[in-house]
Amino acid sequence: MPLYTTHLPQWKKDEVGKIKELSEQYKLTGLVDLHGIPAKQLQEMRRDLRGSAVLKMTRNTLIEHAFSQLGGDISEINSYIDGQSALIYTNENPFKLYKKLKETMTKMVAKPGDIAPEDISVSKGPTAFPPGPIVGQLQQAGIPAAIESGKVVIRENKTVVKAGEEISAKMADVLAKLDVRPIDVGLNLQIACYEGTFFEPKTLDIDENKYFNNVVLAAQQAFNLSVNAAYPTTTTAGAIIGKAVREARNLGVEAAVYEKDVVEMIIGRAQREMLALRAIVE
Amino acid sequence: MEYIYAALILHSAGKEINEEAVSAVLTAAGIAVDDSRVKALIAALDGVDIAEAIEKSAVAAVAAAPAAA
Amino acid sequence: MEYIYAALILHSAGKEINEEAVSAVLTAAGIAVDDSRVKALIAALDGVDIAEAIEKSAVAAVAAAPAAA
Amino acid sequence: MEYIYAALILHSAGKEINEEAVSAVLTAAGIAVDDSRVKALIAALDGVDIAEAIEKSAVAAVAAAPAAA
Amino acid sequence: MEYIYAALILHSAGKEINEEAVSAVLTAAGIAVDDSRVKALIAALDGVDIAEAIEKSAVAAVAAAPAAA
Amino acid sequence: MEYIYAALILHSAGKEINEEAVSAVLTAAGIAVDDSRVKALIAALDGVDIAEAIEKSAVAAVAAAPAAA
Amino acid sequence: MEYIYAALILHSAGKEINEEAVSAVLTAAGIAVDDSRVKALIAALDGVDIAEAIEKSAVAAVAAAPAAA
Repeated sequence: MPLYTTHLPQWKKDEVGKIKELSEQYKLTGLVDLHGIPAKQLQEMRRDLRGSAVLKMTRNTLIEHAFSQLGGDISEINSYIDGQSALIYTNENPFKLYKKLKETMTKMVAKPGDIAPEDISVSKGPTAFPPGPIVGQLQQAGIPAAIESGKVVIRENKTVVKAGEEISAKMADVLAKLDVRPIDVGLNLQIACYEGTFFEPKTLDIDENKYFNNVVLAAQQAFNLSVNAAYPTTTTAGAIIGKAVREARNLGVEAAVYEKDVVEMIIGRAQREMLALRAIVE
Repeated sequence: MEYIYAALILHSAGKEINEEAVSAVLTAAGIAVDDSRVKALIAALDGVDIAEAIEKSAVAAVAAAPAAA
Repeated sequence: MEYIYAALILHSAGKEINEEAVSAVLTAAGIAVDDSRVKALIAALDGVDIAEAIEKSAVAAVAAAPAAA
Repeated sequence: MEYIYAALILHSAGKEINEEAVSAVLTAAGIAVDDSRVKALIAALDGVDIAEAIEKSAVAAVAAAPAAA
Repeated sequence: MEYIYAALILHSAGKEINEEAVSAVLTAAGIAVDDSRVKALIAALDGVDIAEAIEKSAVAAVAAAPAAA
Repeated sequence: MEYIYAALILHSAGKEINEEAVSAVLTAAGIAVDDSRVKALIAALDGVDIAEAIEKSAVAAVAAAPAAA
Repeated sequence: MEYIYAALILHSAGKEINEEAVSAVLTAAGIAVDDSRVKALIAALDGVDIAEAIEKSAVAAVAAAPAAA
């Protein structure tokens, strides 16, 4: 490789040097795909990341040079370069970075040829359009449009493109007019290398709800254990007392122990038994 | 109700529930016994599983609890 | 439960609930009466409004109806 | 309830529930023991499966309902 | 649960719940007292309104009742 | 509740729950360990089927409901 | 669940939940720590309101009660 790099112009050498420097400086080096992100959105995303991550946009070939030169585990990154890659650097843990990147995702209108990431539907109801050729355009795209009391309306909810299907030019045009934004655009993490360990996006995509539910479960288990083992803590003392009282009460009623605290319940039980039997015989 | 309670006393003590026994319990409680009601009770209880009826009353009551709360 | 049934028979017949009366009812049912339980029952019932206690149980029973249906 | 708690302490420790034991527990708690209440307790618990009875929340729970409402 | 029951006996008798009292009750029941459990109990009960916890248990029982059905 | 969680970690990892292990976990969490609470925990868990105890929704948990609501 | 328990020990002791602390607790429990699981935990808990989850557990326990019997 060194032989090859010597042929690089200075600015490219500087760029490769910068990439290497950042990769050594930060715990995490990641690759993100910038495909389809309009310049304005990209700027906003960069701004959102400021303070937690650095986005380095450069040519794919220079990225390859840099990691080839670095060698070792991190050079594996090269095998993930795809599309319009950029580098992202952070000291945050990769799961947090993934989450942050997910938050930068925005919904955009579709361009002709885009693949629907999910079913695309239009909703029943009035549109902002006054009557005109738009009705025909909508109808041609398969959207049930009509004119009602001087307004263009969509007559029913309809799925117009199924997930995985390509969005035609006509469809892209009317969807844009209806301001339907089916396309997720954002910094798509391709791979993250954190202190020598690689993390695939599918590993990093954690379900916070699952964690929340597990915390609920753990707290419940701890509560149950404390109460069932009668190991009182400040949190559970009241519940354990309650359990003991209920046990005493249950025993009192079940065994008909005529004590003041339970005698009314015993009366209630006798009364209910009488009513149940009476319901059968009368 | 006292006729039913009399039957329940006998049931709960494992005694046979018949006209004499029910009448005896009621009389002991100072109640003027109506023979035809006793007869009707005994006839109605024929074939009734009292233990089960009692058990059911607990279940029904339990189901009711939330409503009562 | 027979002791409480005995008390409720007396209540339902408008009689006074005391040791003798409860014992008499139980004896008439052929039950060997345990004096201490009778005493405990009378002591426990002291100050208890039986009608109210019954009413309370009725609330539960009523609520039970839909559930049981 | 202290008499019932005394029985439950003994049950929970796997000790026999008899008059002496219950009285000893109550006395240790500084309670002037009423012999007939102890006797009544022992008589009531005779033949009762305590482990099962304390789990049977049904009846007690319901009876508590109206009070709680 | 015996440690808890011991505390409840004392509460129910209007006595102060402290290490000595709880230990005395348990000892009287023939239980080899574990000092650390007594301490843990007293510490956990500090600041707990037992009367309120008892009251709540009635409400709780109602809410829990469907469990038994 | 940290003592309980310490026991749960050990249980969940299939480790023996004893005083040393619990203390080590708590210490690692930066908690000043109270020996008597650890001892009490171990004593309380003795003979307890933890897998079952954590599953068995303490009906008592209900008592927490009003507070939590 | 041990990773969750570790986090809850720290929470319950009022300590910060970070990678080092969680790893320390798990290690002390004799568990071979998986760094990426710890990282995932920390990242996930960043968006989880633990106090709310604990509060919910009390409510859930109530809802869970029927299943328990």
